[in-house]
Amino acid sequence: MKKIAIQLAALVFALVLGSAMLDLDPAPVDLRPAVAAHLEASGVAHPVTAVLLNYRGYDTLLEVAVLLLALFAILAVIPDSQTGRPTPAAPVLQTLARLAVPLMLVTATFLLWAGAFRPGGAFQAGSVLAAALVLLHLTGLLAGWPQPGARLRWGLAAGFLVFLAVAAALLLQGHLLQYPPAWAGLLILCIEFALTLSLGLLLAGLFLFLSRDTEGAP
Amino acid sequence: MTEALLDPLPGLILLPLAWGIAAFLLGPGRGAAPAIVTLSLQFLFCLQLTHQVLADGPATHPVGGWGAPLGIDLMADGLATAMLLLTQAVALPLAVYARAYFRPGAPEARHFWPLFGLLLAGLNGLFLSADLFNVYVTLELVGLAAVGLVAMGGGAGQIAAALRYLFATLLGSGAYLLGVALIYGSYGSVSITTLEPLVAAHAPTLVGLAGGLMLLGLMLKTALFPFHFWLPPAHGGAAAPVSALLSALVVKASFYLILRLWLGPLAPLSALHPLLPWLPALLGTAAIFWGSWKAIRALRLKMMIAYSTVAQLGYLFLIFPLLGALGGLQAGIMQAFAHGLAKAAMFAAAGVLIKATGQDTIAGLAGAAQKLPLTLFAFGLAGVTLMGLPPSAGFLAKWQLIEAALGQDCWLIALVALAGGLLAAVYVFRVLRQAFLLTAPESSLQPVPRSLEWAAFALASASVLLGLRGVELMQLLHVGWAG
Amino acid sequence: MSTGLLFALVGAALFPMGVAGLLVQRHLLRRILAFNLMGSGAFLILVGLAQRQDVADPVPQAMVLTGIVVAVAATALALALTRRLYALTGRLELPDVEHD
Amino acid sequence: MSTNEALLLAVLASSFLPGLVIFILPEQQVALRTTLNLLGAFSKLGLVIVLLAGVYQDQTYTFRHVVLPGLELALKADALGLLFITLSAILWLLTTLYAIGYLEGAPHRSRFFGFFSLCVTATMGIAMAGNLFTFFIFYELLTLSTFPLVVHRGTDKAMQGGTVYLRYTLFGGALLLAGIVWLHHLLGHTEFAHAGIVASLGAEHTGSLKLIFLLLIAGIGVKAALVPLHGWLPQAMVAPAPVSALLHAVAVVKAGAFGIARVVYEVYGVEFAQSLNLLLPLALVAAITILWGSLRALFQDDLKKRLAFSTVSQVAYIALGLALFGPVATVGGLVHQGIMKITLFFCAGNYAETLGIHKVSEMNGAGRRMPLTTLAFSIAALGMMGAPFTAGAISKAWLMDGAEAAGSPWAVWVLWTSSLLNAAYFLPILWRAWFKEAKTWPHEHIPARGWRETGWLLLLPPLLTAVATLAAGIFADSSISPLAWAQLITEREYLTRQP
Repeated sequence: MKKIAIQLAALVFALVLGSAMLDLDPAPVDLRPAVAAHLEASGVAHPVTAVLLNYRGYDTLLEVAVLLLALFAILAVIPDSQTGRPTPAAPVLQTLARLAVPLMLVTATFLLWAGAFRPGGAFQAGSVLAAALVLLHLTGLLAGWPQPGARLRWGLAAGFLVFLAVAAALLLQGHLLQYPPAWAGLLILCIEFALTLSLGLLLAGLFLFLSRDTEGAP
Repeated sequence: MTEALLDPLPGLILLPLAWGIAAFLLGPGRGAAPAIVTLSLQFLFCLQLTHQVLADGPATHPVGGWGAPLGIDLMADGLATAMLLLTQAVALPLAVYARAYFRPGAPEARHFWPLFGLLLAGLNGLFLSADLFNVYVTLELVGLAAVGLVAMGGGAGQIAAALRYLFATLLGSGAYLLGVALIYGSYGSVSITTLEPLVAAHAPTLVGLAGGLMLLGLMLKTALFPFHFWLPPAHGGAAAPVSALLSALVVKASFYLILRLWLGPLAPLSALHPLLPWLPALLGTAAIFWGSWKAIRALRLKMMIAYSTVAQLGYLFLIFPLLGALGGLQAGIMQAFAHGLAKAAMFAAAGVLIKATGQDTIAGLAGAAQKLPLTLFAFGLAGVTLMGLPPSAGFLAKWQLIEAALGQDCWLIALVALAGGLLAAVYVFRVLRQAFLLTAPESSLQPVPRSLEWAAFALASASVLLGLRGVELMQLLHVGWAG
Repeated sequence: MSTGLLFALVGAALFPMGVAGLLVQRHLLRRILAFNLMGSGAFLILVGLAQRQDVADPVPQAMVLTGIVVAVAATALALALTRRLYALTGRLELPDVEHD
Repeated sequence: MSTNEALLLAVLASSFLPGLVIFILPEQQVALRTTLNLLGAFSKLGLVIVLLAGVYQDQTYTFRHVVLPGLELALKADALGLLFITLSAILWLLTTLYAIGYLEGAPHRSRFFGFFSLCVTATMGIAMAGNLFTFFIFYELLTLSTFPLVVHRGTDKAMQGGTVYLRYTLFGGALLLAGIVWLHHLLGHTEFAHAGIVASLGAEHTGSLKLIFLLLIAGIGVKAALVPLHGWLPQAMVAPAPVSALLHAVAVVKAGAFGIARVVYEVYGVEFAQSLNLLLPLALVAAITILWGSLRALFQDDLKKRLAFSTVSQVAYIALGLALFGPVATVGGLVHQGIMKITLFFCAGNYAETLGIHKVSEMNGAGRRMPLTTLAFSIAALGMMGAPFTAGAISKAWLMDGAEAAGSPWAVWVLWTSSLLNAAYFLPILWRAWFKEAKTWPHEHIPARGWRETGWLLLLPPLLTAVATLAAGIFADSSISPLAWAQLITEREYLTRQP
């Protein structure tokens, strides 16, 4: 009964929402001209990247913090378990993985570099990096991670640290994350590079830290 | 040049991010000292900001130097500054408390400090943000940090509570996000200052829908009755410092947003129908009675306090029909301060009692209370604030609420406020009377660090002392008040 | 009808489905999926509605990228907690709220 | 801050600060605790004497502190307040001595004396409050700090008594708060002023003002134990004797009576209250309380309960006087009754502590075993009946005169009836104590030593107050008697408005 009521309400809501969308005037504010006008000064050629790392770079800073936060929360929950290496996969798969990983690294580098002027960037590059690590793990070539040691912690935090340091240092310009146009490109590249590494580790970590957790019910 | 480094607006966001991440780098269980030092600095920043806002009016900081609507603005008016002040004032003593509470190397506290740091960054960022989408990111930062803190203990009950909390908070922020999407679609901007005149000029149905979604989502996150189901297990089940943080601050963050939207961009919508403001007030009333009733019936101490939070949050929503005048807002914020400080103190005191006796039942306190007079005193003072008895911030809040209600001919609200105070007395005295019962001297009490007791006491005293001097806080709320 | 608006309408269908799923389903994995459905709906609306004249707008696109990462983080946390709960209790459902 | 402002705060601090320190003192620190207690009590008495001298020379003492915009904490020392302050300060000193003797070796003494000091602070605050807001703050503080004393023993019965006490007082507090905020909303302030402050409001507020009066009197009436709000007082008698003596005979109930005085004289003003027809109902309630309390006292076997119902009845004398005949009769009564009632409670405590006597029926022969205590008891009891040469005679005479002058013969009738009832419930006690044969006592704790029938700390306070009872009666004409001070109050503040 309750189920049906909820589903009915959802349906009604969808219809109301959809019909309200249909009679909508054009938006009074259009940010596209502003985005284009300042693209020169933003340090990157691709508008989405410009929004992501310059105009609304503050959002991105906090978003990386959210990702780190999820990792902290996961680390806080998982127990210290001892088992390490997963069962190795079939040799064919392992060979394929060994072949794929270098290619993925190249792809990640390309995506990072491409972000400045076409779709791509740190997040995409980082995900490919993470996928490579997960692939290695699934084929039994990389052990699941225990609670991180100092080196891994620095690796996980590096991207955020660089971002935070740049943001703080740019306060000297007068405002948080206010890139000087001349330096914007270089600084954003630095941030993206560090972010790619850390995001790769972070996203992989979301998988690999969990893989040690005991399976099944006690 | 260096002046910019001392600007409190970005400072209040960067500092907690920095110490949060530093704590992570230092390793599991570490990071208390940098946290406490930096928190003191944040507190000073806050005082400076208060001074600045009182002297020069609202402060803004365009991040990236772009300015809204292209960039994101940070903005501190009186309301935001007040919330920041409350946040740092509660967080600092709780940091001292948590440092003593978690044994070094305790597995359940491995990542408390990083989570705490990011939680505070999220809260400060949320209060300062003048951009609806940025608010969404801070909202998630706060929500996920809170869930992580609840889950931190690692027990099955805590994990289940954390999951329930997670789903609730995700549903809430999802509804909020959809609202933001609809608003961006309608107006092409998410900057609060840009939106205000636009909504006033023209609000299509879709915006009304957006407003409803955002408010509903935020009410779920504030645990307003009947959306409170997730709160008691989460707040009642977490470690004491965590419960204190969540009850005192986290639920206030989404309440603040409701207020900010209601008074800001959604003001033209909330004025559409005279009965609209009565809806939150009605739910608030129900929350007061239901929460108090459950608190009166609770067997476990922390459950009792958690249900009391449900009830006390109800008062915050009583002010909505009164927001036509500044008095209503002042009453609400005074109540937020009173409850924030007192509830933090009460959870802290409960943590001491539970640590000492090793059990979490109200009946089991009888022996402990007599051995820990300072803690009991802190609990009592916090209780005085919750009951709204003088002298305390809770009393001033009740006074202001009743007076604002009488001023606008809302008799019912005055009656509810009075009745709620009496109900609070019932559950507070249920605990306090344990202290006076005749019991065999309990010898098996665990020793507790003194700093735990003093931190609880400091918070409780603050909630009482604010009741003797609320002028500055009230003046602060004048700044940026549009009505 | 423009492609953008079509996206938005699909979003308008997905979001309520996600919400209903979150409320109705009891299996935790289904609820996590439902949450992602809900998120996707919101993202589609965010991008689609802004581009209903079929001119690309980079601002909502960037916002959605941010939103996706946030959703990934939340999903990861939810999955981790679900696994933990399963390891501890052997169940993939939340217990009923205890009435204490 | 001027000296005059500081003096008011010092009066509060002289009990508040020792109280705080005593809370954190370990139980075994008897000497230090006693020193602090006495230091506080003596310094308060000293400060009060300075205040008295100042007020006599027409100095003004005020202290103001802004709490919220438009809301001020205000303290002042006027003649009316000082009467109450002086009474409380003196009786606090005596009761502290008594309590030190009474609680020797009992558990939780730090807690006891800590809250005891807070109570006194709250009482002082009530007496010095300059507006209703301040009055309410201290009024609720008194509720909060007396609860731990009522339940001090921790028995089930004590807990029950405490719960009943809280139920009445917190509910009363809520009514009072509603009335005060309402008034503040109408007027913008709640300052006490000699002619009252509400008369300036227009006729359209008459209905509201009547309702506010009801709320205020009902709220304060709980503490003044007006029927039907008196139910807590007999229940609260489970408290240790010093608590019953100071708090339930003096501080709490008199705070209620004092509050009624402030509301009638300084918020509404007698004439205005009269014009709203508010005083006659108050007088009727008071009259009912007088008779009901006396009647119930007649049937109590428990000694403290009999005294409690007697208190219910006696406090209403003050309310009756306030409503009908102006301050002298009533204000003097505040002091006289306080002294006599505390004597009775001290003595009741002595009987219980020394011989284990809790009931009237166990009193046979107590006078021979404890002659000094019984002598003090007899003096106070006779005073209560209004016997000549006691303070009670003076109060009653003034009340009767007032009743005649006010043209309320029914009030005279009420007063006579009550006197007869007083005699009916006190005389049997005296008869049993002096003239009946002794049997064995329920539980003898303290053996007689030489002329001393009990510990000297227990014996001294009732003897002193009994002497004071006589002195106030015999030297009523002297310039330092309570009565003289009451006349001063009248001359200064109410002369123009005396009916």
